[in-house]
Amino acid sequence: MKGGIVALCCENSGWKALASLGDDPVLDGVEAVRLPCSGKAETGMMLKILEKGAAGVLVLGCPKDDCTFLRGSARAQKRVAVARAALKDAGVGEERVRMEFISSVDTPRLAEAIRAMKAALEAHEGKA
Amino acid sequence: MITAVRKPFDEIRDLVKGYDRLLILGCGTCVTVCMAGGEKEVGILASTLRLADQKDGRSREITEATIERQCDREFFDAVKEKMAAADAVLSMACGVGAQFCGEVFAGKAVLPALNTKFYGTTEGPGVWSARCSGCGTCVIADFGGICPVTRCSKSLLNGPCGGSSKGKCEVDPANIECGWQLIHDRMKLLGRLADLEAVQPLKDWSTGRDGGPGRIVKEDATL
Amino acid sequence: MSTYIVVGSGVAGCAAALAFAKAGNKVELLEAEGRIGGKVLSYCCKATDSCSRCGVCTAHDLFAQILAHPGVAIRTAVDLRTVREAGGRTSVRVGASGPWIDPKACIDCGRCVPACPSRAIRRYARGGVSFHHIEGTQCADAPDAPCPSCRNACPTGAIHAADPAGTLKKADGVLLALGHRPFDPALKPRLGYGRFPNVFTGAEAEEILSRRTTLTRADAASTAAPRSVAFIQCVGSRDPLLKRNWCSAVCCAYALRLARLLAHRDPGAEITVYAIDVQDFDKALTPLRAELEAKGVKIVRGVPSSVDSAAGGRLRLLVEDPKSGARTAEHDAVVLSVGLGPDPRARATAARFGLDPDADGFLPEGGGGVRAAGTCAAPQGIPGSMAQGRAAALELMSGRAGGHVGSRAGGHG
Amino acid sequence: MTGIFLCSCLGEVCGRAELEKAAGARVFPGERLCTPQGTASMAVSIREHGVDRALVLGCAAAQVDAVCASLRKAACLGTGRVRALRFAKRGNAEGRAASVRAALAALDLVPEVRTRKTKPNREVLVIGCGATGRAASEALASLGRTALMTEAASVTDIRGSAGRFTVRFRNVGGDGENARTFGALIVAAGLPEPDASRKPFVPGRIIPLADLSDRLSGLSRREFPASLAVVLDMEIDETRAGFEEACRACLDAKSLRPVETWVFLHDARVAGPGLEDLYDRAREAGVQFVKYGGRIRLDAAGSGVKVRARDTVLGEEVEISCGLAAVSGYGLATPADAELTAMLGIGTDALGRLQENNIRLLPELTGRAGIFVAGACRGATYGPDAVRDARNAALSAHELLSRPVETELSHAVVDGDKCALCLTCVRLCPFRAMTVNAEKKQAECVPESCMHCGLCAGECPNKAITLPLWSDGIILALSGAAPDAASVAKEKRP
Repeated sequence: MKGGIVALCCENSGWKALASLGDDPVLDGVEAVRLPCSGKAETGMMLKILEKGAAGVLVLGCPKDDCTFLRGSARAQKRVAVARAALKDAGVGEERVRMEFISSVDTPRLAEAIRAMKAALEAHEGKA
Repeated sequence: MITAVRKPFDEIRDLVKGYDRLLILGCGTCVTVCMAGGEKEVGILASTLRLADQKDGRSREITEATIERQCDREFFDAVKEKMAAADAVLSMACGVGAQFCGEVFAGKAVLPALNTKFYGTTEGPGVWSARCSGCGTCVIADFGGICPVTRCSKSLLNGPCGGSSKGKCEVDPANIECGWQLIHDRMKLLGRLADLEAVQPLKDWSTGRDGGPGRIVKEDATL
Repeated sequence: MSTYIVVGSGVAGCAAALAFAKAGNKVELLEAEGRIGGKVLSYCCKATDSCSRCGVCTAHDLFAQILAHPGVAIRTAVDLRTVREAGGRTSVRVGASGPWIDPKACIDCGRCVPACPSRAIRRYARGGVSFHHIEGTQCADAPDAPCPSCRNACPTGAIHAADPAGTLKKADGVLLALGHRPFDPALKPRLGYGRFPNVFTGAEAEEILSRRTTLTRADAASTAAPRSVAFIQCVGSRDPLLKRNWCSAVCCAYALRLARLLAHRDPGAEITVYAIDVQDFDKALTPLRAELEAKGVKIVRGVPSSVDSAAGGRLRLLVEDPKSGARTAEHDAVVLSVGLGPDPRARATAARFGLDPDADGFLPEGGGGVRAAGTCAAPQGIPGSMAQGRAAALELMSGRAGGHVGSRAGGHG
Repeated sequence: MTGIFLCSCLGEVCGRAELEKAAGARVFPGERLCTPQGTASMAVSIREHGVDRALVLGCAAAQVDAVCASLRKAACLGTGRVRALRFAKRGNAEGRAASVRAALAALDLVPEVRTRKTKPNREVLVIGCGATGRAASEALASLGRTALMTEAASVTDIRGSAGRFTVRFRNVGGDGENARTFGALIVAAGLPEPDASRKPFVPGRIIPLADLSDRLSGLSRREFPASLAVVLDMEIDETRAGFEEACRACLDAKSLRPVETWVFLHDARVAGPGLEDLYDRAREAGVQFVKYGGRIRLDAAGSGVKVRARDTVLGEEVEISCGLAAVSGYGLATPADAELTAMLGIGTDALGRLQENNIRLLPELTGRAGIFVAGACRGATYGPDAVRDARNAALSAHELLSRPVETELSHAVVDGDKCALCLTCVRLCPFRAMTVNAEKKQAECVPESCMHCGLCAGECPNKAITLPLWSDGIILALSGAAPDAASVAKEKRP
């Protein structure tokens, strides 16, 4: 997988779940960026990160009704949808941006989500 | 405000096919409010184009800028150098701004990125709907403050067409309220239902678009 | 500035300790086990894309606040030597039943793990909380043969030796948050727990799903998720015969939330909840039940009386159907939603503080300088226990100082 | 000047000279930097060398957040002025150097952040004079805090933020208004009574459950109904409160007169101390419980009331007729009153009651600091839960007001030139922190209400809003997307 995955993590959920993964090999090639809330992740930011050569952007937000800022992850979901539509338009494949709702204590599902994204990116790269 | 929506990406990509140095110019007023052409949308369109170029192996320089308004000459000064450096400008302003940009920079290829829609209002976050068609002779006073020309799909002035059901217009029952239902309810509310009996005279459409492109001169304001 | 003792570091105890500390008081948090946090550390997150409000993540945030707050001192592996009450103040001699690690001083560097000869040191890291703790049963340290290897390896002196004699602690108020003991389904052998590997208790299901994403035992042949799962409610609850005639309140909560999670993860799965009465454990119970119905989770009235083996390693449940008499249903896995009950050790500890349990064995909320909160006082969920812990802390702080604690405690908060 | 603190247990990150060259920073090697002694030694170096930005490089186990927090306090550096990076044993020098460069670029953009302390108003307003409101006032008094109780109807306007709310009331006489300021608000406004004249009620025949006991005690022997039906779970799932009320009402009725009684419900809600015993006592006294599924049909035909429903235990349709029927009002009446909700500016849950059903708010918090809710108005109708809510709300109000309200001035900043006043941020902010500054004709953030979540900055169509500690430049730098610090540092500092 050319370039790494940039994980835009809400500091209340994704960031803590990532921290508890410690140096699990699933985190190889994953660059974590800490945000106050997934609602701070903007569509333009996601596309710019991809432009700079990242293979994928994984936005990690709190599950609905678990968000410290009440609507953050719901906004992030909409912005990821716009980013995916833009990638589809550009013919670059929408799986390069993905949104996952992972709470701070759901370590196994985070590992599974990262594995799923890496597999999707490799599959896409095989095709492209 | 003037509302607009972005053109489909494939259409935009074809428009800018031949140009190697492209400036995407946003407008900070109406189209920002209706989320079509502000700095955020400029960033998204620019990144999408660059990603598409990367995929096609096409080298192209795409710069971004957003000015206050594209319908006033002086605001373009802020982007003079970027304009000069670009082969073409993809204007994310409404139709007014896109055309005026072409006038201010005569000889520069200016391409529209948006489809301008209507004079509208924000019904709620993310939802805009038309209120006026600029016919040049406002008649809403006779209809309780609701414009039949705009709100009725067939612009009927003397009563409904009868095709509405449950207050929705037959043209698009899901989204369009029947203009005349609105007028009826409002007039009833105002206790002026009887006034609708009056026959509306033939409308002089020449005051609007049908009278040719509009022009206003306010003598005291000319320098 | 008063001093409070909190016995038990589960969610109720920690919520009370934080409330005391935030009001400017000093808190001694005493935990009998080797690690703080209680049973919540083994519960899983039951969110799909939307949270089911179980409270496991907010519990971890609470533990993180406790670990960071200077006003709270924590002692684990605590053995209460003596308890005396005199003139409104309680003095407790606090011993340590074995070597213990202070989670506040532990910097999670892990040097003690290889140093321990009997591999007794574990690490817990989840939800923004991470610390090491000693597994008492595994540790080879003995009064006559002390083993200092982990203490010598620790760079920050976070590991303390066993302390049979104990040190004296005085407090203006005591909060007992002694927790509960889940019902042991061995007392209802016809439900097949222990006989069949694919019969889980609710607590086991939570523990498994907090480590893996599928409900399978660690040593199971295949890690594929069971296609058909049954939840049996009221196991050890509302059971006059076993003198457990109370509703444990949490089993409907975790069973329906786990059912929703399993149905979301495997839309093809057939999930059935056999219940008597679904309890109101969530503000949005009606939309939650509608969502379960939409996801194909069936809630069947009536609890199976027995679980036996069926072909292909599946399980056959005997269900009383009012119309046709008994009928059977087959599933790949069964979760026994065991309820909560009083912990006998808690009853002994409470007696030393002068609190006598009620007929069912739960502790009264108490009065004067000793209060009880959490699942030792009544069966309840995580948010409820936290709220009761804070409310009990308020009672102790206000009751103790006759109402003017507000200005004093707030003076230099 | 930026200081890079290299922990000894990390060994070689990448060439020390290479680090210093990369960012014009000074490298300070140190021993076990994640321990209190390590933090103290870093603080000393920071003071001695006038370091204003610190980057700590530690091993994978280092508690990144704790180290940053303690170093910030020890060396009194501003928020965001300390960053820490953890390096796993694996990982190549080139990757680590890139991460160090990214972190330094981000550090370079962090502005000076001041904090503002305001003395909070010490009085608390309790809206609602029911049992929950009284419990909250008593709890506040026991904490030595004065509380004013008022009815929701008399409140006309609420403005301000935590520590300083200005509330306007209708004068008692009804003419004119008066205003007072409070430090915190506890809302215990309960749920409105159902309208006994509208469906499904028929005056005298089908009445609200709450009126049942009074109505029965007022009847003579002749007027007393021979049979009585109580209906729960009609619109939404009942709570323990409704179940307890139904059982007690039937037992009371049987104590007055021999009367046949039914309770129609979806489930027996017994998850509370003593409720199982109450359920047993009711059944022993002869109350018949029918656990129905789906819709229930009541019609006041002739002199009696006909009740039809499907019994899920027997699996068949059941129809009875009784002299009097009582339906629980829970879920029938419109929930929290919209006007009060709008004034408070807080969210409601899926069933329209105060407080969004978000686990981080339970039990007494709302989206807005300084505004708490308790009891039935948020859906907690069961007595013991409501009292517990009240005590939690009182304690939270006390915690808020017992020390100065400290506001970190790293709130969202609106660039007036770019703001088109499209009001997106004002509508979106869950904490009502974004307002319109009429003089400056732009949106503006109220520092005390801002929770630094960045939703507004993420949504602004003209990117006019920046969160100083999380600007685009900092995020791009942290995501390794910015080639070098120089190009990013050029960005306009707010």
